[in-house]
Amino acid sequence: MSQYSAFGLLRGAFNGQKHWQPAWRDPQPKSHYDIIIIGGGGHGLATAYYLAKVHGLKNIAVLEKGWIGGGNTGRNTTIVRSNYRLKPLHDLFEFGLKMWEHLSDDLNYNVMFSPRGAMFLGHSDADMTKLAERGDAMRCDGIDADLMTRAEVAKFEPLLDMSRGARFPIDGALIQRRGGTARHDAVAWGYARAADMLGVDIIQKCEVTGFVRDGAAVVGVETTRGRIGAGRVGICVAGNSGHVAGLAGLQLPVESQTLQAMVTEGVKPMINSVIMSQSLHCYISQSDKGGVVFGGDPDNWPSYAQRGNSKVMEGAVAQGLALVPALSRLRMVRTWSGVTDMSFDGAPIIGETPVKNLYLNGGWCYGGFKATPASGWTYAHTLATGTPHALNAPFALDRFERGATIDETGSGPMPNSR
Amino acid sequence: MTKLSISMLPAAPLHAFEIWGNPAAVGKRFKAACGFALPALGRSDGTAALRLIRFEPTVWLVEGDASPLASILSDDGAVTAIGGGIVRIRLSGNNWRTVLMEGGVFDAESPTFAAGCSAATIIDHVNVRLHVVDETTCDAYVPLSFSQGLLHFWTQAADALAG
Amino acid sequence: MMQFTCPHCGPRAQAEFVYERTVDSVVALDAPPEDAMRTLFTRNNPRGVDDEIWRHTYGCRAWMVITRHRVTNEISAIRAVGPEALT
Amino acid sequence: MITFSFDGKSYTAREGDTLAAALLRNGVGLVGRSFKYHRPRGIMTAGVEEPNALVTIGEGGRTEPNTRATDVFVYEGLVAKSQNRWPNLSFDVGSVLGLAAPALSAGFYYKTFFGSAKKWMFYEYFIRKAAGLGNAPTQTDPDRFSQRAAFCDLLVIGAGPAGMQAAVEAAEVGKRVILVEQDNILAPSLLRDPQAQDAAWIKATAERIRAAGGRILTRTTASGYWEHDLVTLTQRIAEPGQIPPHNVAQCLWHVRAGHVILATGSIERPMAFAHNDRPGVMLSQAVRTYVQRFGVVPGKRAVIATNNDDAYKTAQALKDAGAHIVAIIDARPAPAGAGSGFRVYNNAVPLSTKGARHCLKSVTALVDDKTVSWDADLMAVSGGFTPVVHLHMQAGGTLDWNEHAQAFVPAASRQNVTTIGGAADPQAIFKMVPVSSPKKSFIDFQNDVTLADVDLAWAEGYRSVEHLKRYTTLGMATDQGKLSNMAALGRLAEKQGVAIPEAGLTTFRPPYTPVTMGLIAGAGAKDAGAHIRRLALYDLHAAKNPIWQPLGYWFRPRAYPTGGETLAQAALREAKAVRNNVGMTDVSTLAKFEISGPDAAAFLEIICATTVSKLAVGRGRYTFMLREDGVVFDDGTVWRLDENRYLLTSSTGGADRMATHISYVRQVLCPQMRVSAVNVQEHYAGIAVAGPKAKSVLATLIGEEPPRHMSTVPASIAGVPVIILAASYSGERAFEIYVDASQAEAVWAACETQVNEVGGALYGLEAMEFLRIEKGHLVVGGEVDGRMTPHDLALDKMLNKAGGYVGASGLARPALAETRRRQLVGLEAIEGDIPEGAMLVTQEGASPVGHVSAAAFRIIEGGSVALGQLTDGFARHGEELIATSPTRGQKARVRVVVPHFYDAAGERYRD
Repeated sequence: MSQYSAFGLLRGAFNGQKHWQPAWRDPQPKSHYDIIIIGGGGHGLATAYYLAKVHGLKNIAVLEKGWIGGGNTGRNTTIVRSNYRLKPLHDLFEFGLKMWEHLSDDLNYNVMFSPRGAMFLGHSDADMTKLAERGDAMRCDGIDADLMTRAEVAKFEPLLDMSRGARFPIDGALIQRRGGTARHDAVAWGYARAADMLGVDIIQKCEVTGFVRDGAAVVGVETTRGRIGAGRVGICVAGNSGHVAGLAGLQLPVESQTLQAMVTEGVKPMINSVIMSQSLHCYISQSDKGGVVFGGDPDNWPSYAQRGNSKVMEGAVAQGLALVPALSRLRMVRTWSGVTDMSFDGAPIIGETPVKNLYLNGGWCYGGFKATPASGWTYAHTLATGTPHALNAPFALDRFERGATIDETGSGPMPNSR
Repeated sequence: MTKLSISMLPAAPLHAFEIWGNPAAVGKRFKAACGFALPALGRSDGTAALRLIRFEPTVWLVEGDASPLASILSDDGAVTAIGGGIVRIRLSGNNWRTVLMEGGVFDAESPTFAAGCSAATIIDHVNVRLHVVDETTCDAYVPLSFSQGLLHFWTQAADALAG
Repeated sequence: MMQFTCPHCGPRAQAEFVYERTVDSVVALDAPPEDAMRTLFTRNNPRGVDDEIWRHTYGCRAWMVITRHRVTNEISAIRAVGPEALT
Repeated sequence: MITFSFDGKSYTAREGDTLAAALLRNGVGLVGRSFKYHRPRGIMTAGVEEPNALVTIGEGGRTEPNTRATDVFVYEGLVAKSQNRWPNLSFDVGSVLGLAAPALSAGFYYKTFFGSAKKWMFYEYFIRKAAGLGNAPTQTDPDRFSQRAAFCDLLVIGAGPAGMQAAVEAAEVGKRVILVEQDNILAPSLLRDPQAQDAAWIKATAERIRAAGGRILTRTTASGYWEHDLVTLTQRIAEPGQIPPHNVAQCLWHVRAGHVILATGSIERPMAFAHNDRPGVMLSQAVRTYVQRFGVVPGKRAVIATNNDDAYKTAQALKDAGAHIVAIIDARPAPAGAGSGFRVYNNAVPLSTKGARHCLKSVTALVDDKTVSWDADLMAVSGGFTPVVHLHMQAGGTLDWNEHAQAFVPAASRQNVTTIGGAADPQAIFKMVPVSSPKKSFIDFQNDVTLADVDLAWAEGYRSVEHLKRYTTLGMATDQGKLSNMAALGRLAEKQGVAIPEAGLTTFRPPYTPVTMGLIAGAGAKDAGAHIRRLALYDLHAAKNPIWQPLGYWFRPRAYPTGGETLAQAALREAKAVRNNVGMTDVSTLAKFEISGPDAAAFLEIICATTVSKLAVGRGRYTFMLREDGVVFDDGTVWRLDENRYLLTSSTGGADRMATHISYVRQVLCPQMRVSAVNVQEHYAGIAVAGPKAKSVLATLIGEEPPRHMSTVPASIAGVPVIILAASYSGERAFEIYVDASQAEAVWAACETQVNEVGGALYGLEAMEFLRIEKGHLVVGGEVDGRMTPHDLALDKMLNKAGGYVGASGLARPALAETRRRQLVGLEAIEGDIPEGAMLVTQEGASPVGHVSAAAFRIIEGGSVALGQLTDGFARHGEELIATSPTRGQKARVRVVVPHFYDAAGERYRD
């Protein structure tokens, strides 16, 4: 298979770009794999890649019910950061952020990771203290975080409303300069291509419809393309975790909710970084094509419909315009929605399940994209060795009933705000 | 079309009249004492001295002299003063219905929402309770803390619509 | 934005309602502790029909159970919850 | 005549012209540059599907970039500018990118620019500058955007003859009807193609609809079809860039309809051939629209390319307007087009165009396997018709394949929607396959996606239609793929060797056409929809010009500086007044609930984790509430006002959450209880009077002996009935006075007079924070952070031993009893001031073992003290730690102590 390079493109300029091969094969499923990953999103494909690359496993399949990267991997706001207050969270996401910094080279696929800064704005002294607390927690654990003054924020993002009379006046920000955005589709495609090169079978249009049990253990899956045996099975279908785990008779501490995002028509560069807020729930960045990407809160009620809600969208846009009034005359051109696993402490679940040979990676709420490399790495470790990696050990499924939740916002056991 | 007039009514004692049991018996006692029946949900009834507007399944908003109500309820309910937290805004004029559609989600333009009707809804993010006094008058019961903002919002909407 | 037929107020915009939790997550006050925590923390979460507790927070403030399909948003039933229904 | 300008040059237009019509009228053919290769582009369509003619309209805060020239009606003084070009439209340096096109194939950026992330950012800088289209305004929008609700029995979208007929019929049988048209006139297609109905019919029908109570909205686009037949309409009140009446530029309608009729028609398709993007190549119906509706003839020598009958009407219209029809290239075999009177070439498909100076010069076609060329300055193309099924699909409807029209048409829907007219039954066409070189055959004009890009994506394995779109960026431009979708599906089907319906289908999501962000935000753009809540006593505070502090949606006085004091100076003065004398503050925002009925105490013992039923009438106590998982989520006080009547207070920040929780427990968990729980947060304004002289101040105010600590009495101040609660948050003897908010001003004034009389002061939240930290009282959102149990906060001794409260089960979870939990501690500075929010570490460089949740100074003696959370903190009293804040470059050495720095024994509460 051809290595990707500028030289390859130049060569293509003289042959009509005819020398490129499919980025991944389209194999028939085998009768048995050592490990089956259910879900061909970024996390599942990354898991397969690290299983092959780091753990040397050869007989791996990724089963995707539709087309790879078609779920939440392709339906997010592409933000990458590790600026969490709680240690288990910032340790996991920081591990991932370090991987992002070399991911394009590692995969030989440009995932366009652009560390142009992820900023949380503060709108009061109380906000600034909370931001300092978060930054201090990160800095003490070796993660970059800096407070910015009002003047620094104004210089960094000139279109923010810096007026004192603003409803949410800007007093400063906490910036993680190593945070930024990446190209979401490229992450799925890059991992798929790299995993395929290492022999992983990526099987699209193959929906899992049930689990094959041998007593207490799972020994395979039923799919729309037949029964496939497996040594271990890893669920990796965030958004649909409840549904797939339900096929194995499991109930999860997860509720599926819709999270929508939107993008404006392309304009020349106006937003330099990723703008978030300590008091508001919207996040704004500008894509390389010039569209201003907007996200907000999830819909706050259960849904598997990949459709947005007008009122929720209006709320998110109102928040964005309160911060960046210059967006007023831009036009929203496209909306999309993902179905997210809202877990009951806002943190993911990666690890064993009560069913032998069955593992779970889910519960990512609306923070999964940025974790893709770390999620894949730790889940691969868990699946290959049968025990969690130190980084994902705190994210065990049984933590809720045990009382060891990792509740970043302290909002408790409801996936909505109460 | 007459221009809509939007104004705050003076503060008045308002009470929540809540029933938790024996509704039929309470209803009977109420009618005997007050001379009119407890209104159904979405309706009001009463006199200038005492008016009850029902916005909730078990709670009536009482406007006027609430002193006889506690004894009517006996052990089947309670009366609680709530008037300090509510501002009454009166919209009078022909197009109050049009103004209420601004920032709203409730069908105030429906012909069935007529005099003596009540409804609780959300307008411009504020929970608002509406009572149709007559075809050209609608009273809104608004939380005190949001009342200035809503008054401004309606005044602005009325001006734009009047044009 | 959906529309729910409130058992007390009739058809109203979803914006007047707040989703609170699923019926299967309601922990009775007298539930044994082990059951209580399992009930609180796990959900059926079906990709289909489920019973949900919503409140007409910006309307009549009443609580209700809405039976809804999570993909099509088809509402098959709404019933009132609370003290003895008053008419 | 209307005057407008384009790129600084002044032109005139006729009333009713779109900008596109006006530009064509003035002979302006070059209007824009494409996104990727900066290719010169003209006007292609006459509608919202326009991919090429994008301009920036308006000035200052009203600037609207990327406006389709076909979708703006010219008004006096309109200012339009071309975009995505430098230094000017006809000489654009960016067009050198076109030379590199062979290397810049679809997805090229995935295959290069490797190296570190910083290196990518270097390349990205240039890519970002080249991308985008227009410039966003930098000034604030001076206009407002309205959002309105509407309800109807029937909503008709599309006011063509079919839509108008449906609307009038329904209106006249008494239905509430709304009729919507995105153009600025009704039945615009009748101006393009005169039919049986005429202008008089339109006028009469519109009048009948209005007379029957129907509402007609023109210049209004149905942009979204949501759940349960909710449709959002975007109404242009003013044109882009135009100063609107009453400052309202647009209106967003949320229409809930009983039934929706879609009479949305269809969009003409282009054809794929080399250099099909050249200015001068237009869609056939668009050409006809310019000729018949606007009286503009876009060319003198026209070639028509078609696969259907409709384009012959264009030929006739052009001929009638004086243009010469050079040739009609008809893909259909003879005798199609015979007898039309034109020079028709059958079995003919376009191959390429040539041009000069951004104008069309000639067209080449393949006719029966032979190449034929004609000189022409206009090419009108009709590749068939794509029904506008967007709204039907947004509503969750499915589609059927119509083989005759080679198009998808609406099928079943789970919502109450019907499609009529051309959108349901498109014209038949002849199926044709592109034969020309794929490299310059554009299918997505704005994003410069060619057939070759589709082929490359296919070869590289991006074979699902979604992969194809994402890899090539097809359909991602501002025209949302209205012209490109079917061409791409056709090519994909060809590659797969299947019929189009088997190749796949993309989903349409809102919006149908791009929607202005300000309109989506509506009134919320100004304050994020988060209205400030105004205190009952706002005017009295404002008169003193305090420093305000946000708390949730409230703004409360933080301090009342006098004589040039800083915040810190004012707060310290105010706090000292409380410690030494007396202070008063506004506590109105606290959550308050009145709980009445025979079961009130039992109900409160479910809500509160402490006992309540033992309270005597007239007494109160501190209490706290747990979430169902056992974590503390709020605290406050509970007072027995009467035999069966209690007042419960809790935190301001948690007020709404607590109100919902109380209602949930009441209505869902305990429906049988005889209790009424009423939220009286806003009913009562609250005034706290605290300090050694508070008792004497109160005595003067109420004319009797004030209640002892944690007792309550009804009283009267300034003739107004009040409730006095003897409670303290500051650590001093203190009272909270609750009064009907509508009468609070008089009570506040009376209190202030008395406080001033004895030399006391007003105090704000900052002083309150100093006082409570020194005393060691908790605050929700600080020490009570949603992660701490009663044990962690040393509240466990107060738990109701009988259980039965919400959260009792949660507390039994095993991990909550394990060691290594964070626990509440006090911190005393040994060296330096303790930074609030700082991390607690055992030594430099170590991972934190806790943090500082609140920091202050001892009010009288000075010295930095703080409250914090520390792993196994209860067992670490006396230990030395470092409180470090790397983000602020601050640190302090601290000693772990008991979290009470002031009057731990509570002696100051005693009289």
